[in-house]
Amino acid sequence: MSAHKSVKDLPEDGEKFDIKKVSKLLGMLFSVGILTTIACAVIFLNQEWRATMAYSWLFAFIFFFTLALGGLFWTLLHNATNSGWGVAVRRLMENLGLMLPWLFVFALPFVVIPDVRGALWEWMGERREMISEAEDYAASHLETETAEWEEKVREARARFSEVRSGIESGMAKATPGEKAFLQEKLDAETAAFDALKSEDAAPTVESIKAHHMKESNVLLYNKGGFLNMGFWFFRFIAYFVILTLLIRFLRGLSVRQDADGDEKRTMLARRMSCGFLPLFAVVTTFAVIDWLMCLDYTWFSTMWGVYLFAGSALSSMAVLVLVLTYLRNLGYLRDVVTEEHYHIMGKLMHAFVIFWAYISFSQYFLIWYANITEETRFFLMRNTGHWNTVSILLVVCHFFIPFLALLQKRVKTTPRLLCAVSLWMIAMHIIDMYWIVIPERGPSLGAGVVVPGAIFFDVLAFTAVGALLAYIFLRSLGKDSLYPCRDPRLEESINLMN
Amino acid sequence: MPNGTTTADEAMKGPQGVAREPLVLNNRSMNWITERICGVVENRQPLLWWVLFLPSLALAGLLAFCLVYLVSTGVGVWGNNQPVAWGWAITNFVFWIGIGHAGTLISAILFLMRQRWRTSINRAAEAMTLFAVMCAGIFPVFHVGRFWMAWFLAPIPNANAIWQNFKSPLLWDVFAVSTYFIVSVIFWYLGLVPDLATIRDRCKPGIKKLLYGMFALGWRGGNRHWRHYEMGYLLLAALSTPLVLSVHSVVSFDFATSVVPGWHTTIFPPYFVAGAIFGGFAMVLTLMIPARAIYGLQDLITHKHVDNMAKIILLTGSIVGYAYIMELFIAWYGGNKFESDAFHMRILSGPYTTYYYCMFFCNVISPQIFWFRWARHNLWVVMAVCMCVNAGMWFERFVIIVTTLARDFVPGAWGFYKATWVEKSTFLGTFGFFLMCFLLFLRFLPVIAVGEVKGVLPESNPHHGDDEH
Amino acid sequence: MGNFFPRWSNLLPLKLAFCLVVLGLAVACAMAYYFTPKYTRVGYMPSQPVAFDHSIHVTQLGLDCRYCHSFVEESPHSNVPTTQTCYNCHSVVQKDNPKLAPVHESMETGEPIHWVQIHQPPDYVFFNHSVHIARGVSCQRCHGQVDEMETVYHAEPHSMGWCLNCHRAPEKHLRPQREVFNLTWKPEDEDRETFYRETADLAGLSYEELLGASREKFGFEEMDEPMSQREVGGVLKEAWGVSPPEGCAGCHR
Amino acid sequence: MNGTATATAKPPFGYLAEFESVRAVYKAAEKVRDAGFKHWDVHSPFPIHGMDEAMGLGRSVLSWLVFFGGATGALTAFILQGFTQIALYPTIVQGKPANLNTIPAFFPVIFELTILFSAFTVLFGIMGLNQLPRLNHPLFSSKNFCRFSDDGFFIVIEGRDSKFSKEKTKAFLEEIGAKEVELVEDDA
Repeated sequence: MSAHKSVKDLPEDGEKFDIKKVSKLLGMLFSVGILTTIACAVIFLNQEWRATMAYSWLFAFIFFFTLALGGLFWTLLHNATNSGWGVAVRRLMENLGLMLPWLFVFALPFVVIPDVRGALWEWMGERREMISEAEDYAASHLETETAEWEEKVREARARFSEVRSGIESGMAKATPGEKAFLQEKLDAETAAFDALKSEDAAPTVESIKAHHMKESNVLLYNKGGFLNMGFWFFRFIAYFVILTLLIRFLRGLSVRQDADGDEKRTMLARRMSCGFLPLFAVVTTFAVIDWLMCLDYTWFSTMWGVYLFAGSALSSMAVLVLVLTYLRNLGYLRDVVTEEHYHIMGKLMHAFVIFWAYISFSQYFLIWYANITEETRFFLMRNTGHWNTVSILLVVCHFFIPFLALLQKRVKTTPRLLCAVSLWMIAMHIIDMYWIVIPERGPSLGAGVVVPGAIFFDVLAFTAVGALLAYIFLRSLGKDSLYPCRDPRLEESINLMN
Repeated sequence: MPNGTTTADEAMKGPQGVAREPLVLNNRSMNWITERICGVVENRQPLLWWVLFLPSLALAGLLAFCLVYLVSTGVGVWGNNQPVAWGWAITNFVFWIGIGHAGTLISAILFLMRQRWRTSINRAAEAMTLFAVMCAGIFPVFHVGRFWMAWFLAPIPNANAIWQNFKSPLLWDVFAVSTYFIVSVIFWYLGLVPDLATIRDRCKPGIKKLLYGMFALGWRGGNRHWRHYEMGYLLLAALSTPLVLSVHSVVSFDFATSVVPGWHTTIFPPYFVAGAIFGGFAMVLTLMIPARAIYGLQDLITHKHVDNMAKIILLTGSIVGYAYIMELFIAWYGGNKFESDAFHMRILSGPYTTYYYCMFFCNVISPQIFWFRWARHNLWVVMAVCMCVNAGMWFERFVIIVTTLARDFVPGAWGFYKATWVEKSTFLGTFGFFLMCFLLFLRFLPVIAVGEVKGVLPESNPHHGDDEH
Repeated sequence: MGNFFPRWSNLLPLKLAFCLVVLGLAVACAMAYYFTPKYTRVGYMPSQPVAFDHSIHVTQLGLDCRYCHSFVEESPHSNVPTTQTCYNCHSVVQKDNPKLAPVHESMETGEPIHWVQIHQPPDYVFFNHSVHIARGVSCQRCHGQVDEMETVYHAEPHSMGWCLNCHRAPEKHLRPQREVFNLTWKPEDEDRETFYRETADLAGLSYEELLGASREKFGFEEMDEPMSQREVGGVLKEAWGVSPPEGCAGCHR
Repeated sequence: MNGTATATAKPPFGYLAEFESVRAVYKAAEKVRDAGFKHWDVHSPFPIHGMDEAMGLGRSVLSWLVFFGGATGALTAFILQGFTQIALYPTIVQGKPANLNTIPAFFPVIFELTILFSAFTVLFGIMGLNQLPRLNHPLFSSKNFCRFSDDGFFIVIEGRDSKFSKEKTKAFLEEIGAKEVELVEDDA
């Protein structure tokens, strides 16, 4: 049992990460990142490889996006729950979240290059085709359809006058009861005829178009309110704007507190984080719906957002553990972070290992059990052939092995062991993301189950995004103190006892 | 940790700045805590106890009558029939099972998260859990019709040479609910042992001492015992946490594994769990706010507790809201005609649209008032929202079960369901039974975990005062 | 102040737990034996209004089952003979035997004899005698060695598990249809050639084909080796395409 | 209450020393540990954080017992379901085959039984490791001791400890800050 530590014993301005210490690593990351990015750009320029590369890029992008998203989530959660333990590591969470604005840069290929997004999200091309085809059809068929309609009205008029005269003659000798019945019949016939001949029923370009689109692809037509290019672009930008605002606001508060130590900033961060959480939930859900679920626009699952969130929180906690250990090995944060912090981070990882398993099992299980055609496609693709090996691997290695490992207290409190588990978790998250994105590639591009040789693209894209982001992340670590040095809860955090 | 003389009035105003609030107000001593909590059991009950107990007893009698009437006359006295074969019975089952989730949640999850404010409310919440699960169990057992055959659900060899269908969600339910009940009893009882010892040590020799002494197992509070006890308690908490999640997930499987529109959706398990916690916390507050006033426990169950629980209600209510919205979105987005029709029927054109709006208002809109501190600190507002939530969660189950069954695939098979007086009285009767059990619990067992509350006092830290020199 | 509980109370819980375990096991064993149809039904032997002796009528006199239970082949229910059936013989034979007094009385008054029903499936079970008879399930399989009974009693449990035993493995019980009413039939008595010639027709195969297939399956070499129940039942099951229902709806409709 | 005649022949159960506060009993426990006593215990109304280290006790073995209890539960459920659904009563319902490919459907029950068996192991594990229920104990004959469940903090050094001596131990307990030291006879 160690003695009570006081904040007074800590350096007043916190610890600053000296990036010169790691300049070699930074240089390496930068050069590797730039080289691989150029290689990726070259591939993107090649018409033939562009579509294949698009999937590689999405896989790389989404992996790092979920990590950064997790950084934001932990920051929000820490503030919102008024938590004390995590103050010492909160700056790391904020720094991880701060990668979100940068990720927009890496998302640019999806916005800028039409072929890239077209290859990934087939609904875009199909929708464009559907609309143009319907327009052509409407333009060429307006006359014939109008003629047909006029013919129909003519026929109906003849029939109607016949019916009317028949009814009227019948009325003359009808009993009052029969009269009422005949009147009713006449009214109905009149209404039907009026509806047919009214201006609204006349075929227009719009009505023919809509009808034709419905005929050619009812699913895509019905989803048009969500799956259309204008709204898609708007959402794409909105996600990044919102996420950037959230993380910059919270980190800004935190950094300003480093200077003045104002308690009110903690209170404000807490209040705002509570309000931000719903926003975060909505953005996360729809971002992954847009980018991953819509890889096949016919498939859907209400659990999708939660599933991605679970993996995101889990793997970003693993990243935090690794970064923390790295910094401690370099000599930082030694007085602030203890094994007790590792213990809690380990426990949170354990909780999210279980949560991830719970969510993914529920999603798989319900779809497997009900066995409805429109839902099973996703798992049919991934639970047959070689992808099934990956699926089973995920079950065993993403859940059972880390679950059993983290069951022991020793693993959670020993930084070395916890780092091993974290590395394992990140590897599994890579496989998880790969398993979500890549199986769609072969069938979508009409190249069988797997596009041969494409794995090199995947590795290349992953290296490019990873190296550059790591470079930016390490540099951003050096900007401010590595822990919120004037947070009123810092003393509580460094004296953490489990 | 600053701990001046915070009084209830000051606590009303909420925390000043970032300082941590004390969990026990007015600097109470350990002896005061023992006296106050054990006093509830040892002293004469206040008049209000009898005023509440007698009607509860009467309602419990009504429950017994309804069940006897049901069994003696036949299940036809309930309103369920084709196509709505589940009706109120299963609505009530899911409702009560949901209520029963907060207790173990408070005990287990908050314990794991080192949320020490749980100590003042966990005992009562666990007791509530048990009684709620008992109430829940009544419905499926009698719903099977020939309830004396209910033992067929147990996987034991019998002369029929057949086995249960382990692929059926209903059988999982049997396992989940009975496991949950047993584990909750163990958890509750284990927590009670040291407190029973406290009462035992205060009793004069006699029948009371005999009973409390027997159930206290001869507890002596030695650290060599506490060591295993604490580990066991921690393990039970760790086991109960996924158990709580699993129970309502399995209940949700009853619906979600089917292909019925409005039932089959992948978000059901976490959505049901959040809803259960939501409803359970509302019920805990509904019971504890009056109880703390009647027995003068304001220093132990403080505004901080109410405030925290209100926040959990806000959080879980919002998660439930998220699920409602996702369901609607995917029903539209998924493009399945039957699914979108089912939701169209729920919110626009079906016979039960009012229920949907009641549900949405009670569960999603009403808790949003808890964004404001004044609302969380006004007990009347808190009580009002809790009542809303209690009702809203019942509506939710009704909406899920009845609207879907009344309007499934083929219009020719559509129907309308109306509960009979027997169903309504049975449901009312379970409230009587529930309250009766709870009042008896207040009368005979320590309503707050005596030992655990002492453990959160500042002077219970062996290093308390180490710095002051 | 001394201890409230006496010293002997320390071991009491263990003793109680031990007793409870023993008691529980005893109750479980007792229920497993006494509360099952094996115990509650088997051996039920009510005394009938007329002391009808099956062993005399069947074994000594060689009456066929169907002489009295005449509709068993066509009907779901196996009928109990009317008084007239008895009178076919007993108007002449043993006319004055005092044991037959109720029969005479019944004949005079027209009031049927109140036979006590022994085998009675519950009303939620649909059991059809004719289909079982038609597919080679002998009377003796369900009712025991009635031909040797002086007073008929419940010989088999007739529990659901007992039904399922046969439904799950019918080959253990089937016999050629001509032998259904032969309560003393044994598979060893069966003549292989006759059996296969008959069964080949049922199976829609030629005699040689069926024999060849069976020889491979059941491994007999000489035609005059005695047949086993496995062989007889197995071949018949294939030939008839017997697949008894095992789901609930098979019997509980 | 009785036990006056035999008490002289038997060794005493031990000394019961009362302490003022949690802090005092914690400090005292560290000293008793350092003095090398084996058969002694700290009695308090609630578990004192860090007392295991102060007494020099290791981690409880209960977690291992529960791990194996849980594993037994999982195995039981797996065998029960596999055996009944695949071997004894294979019916094809819900469009699911009667073989091991149905294993996802067995997960809920496997999970529940794991928890159930673990919970029982916890309960009986605690009772077994602590040798409870034990309704009669020499300590209960001390009038003072019953305050352990209210606000009393006690250290008990038992007579069977090899380092125990009637005079020295009493002096030792008073030296480490006991408010009151009482000799408890093994009468009952």
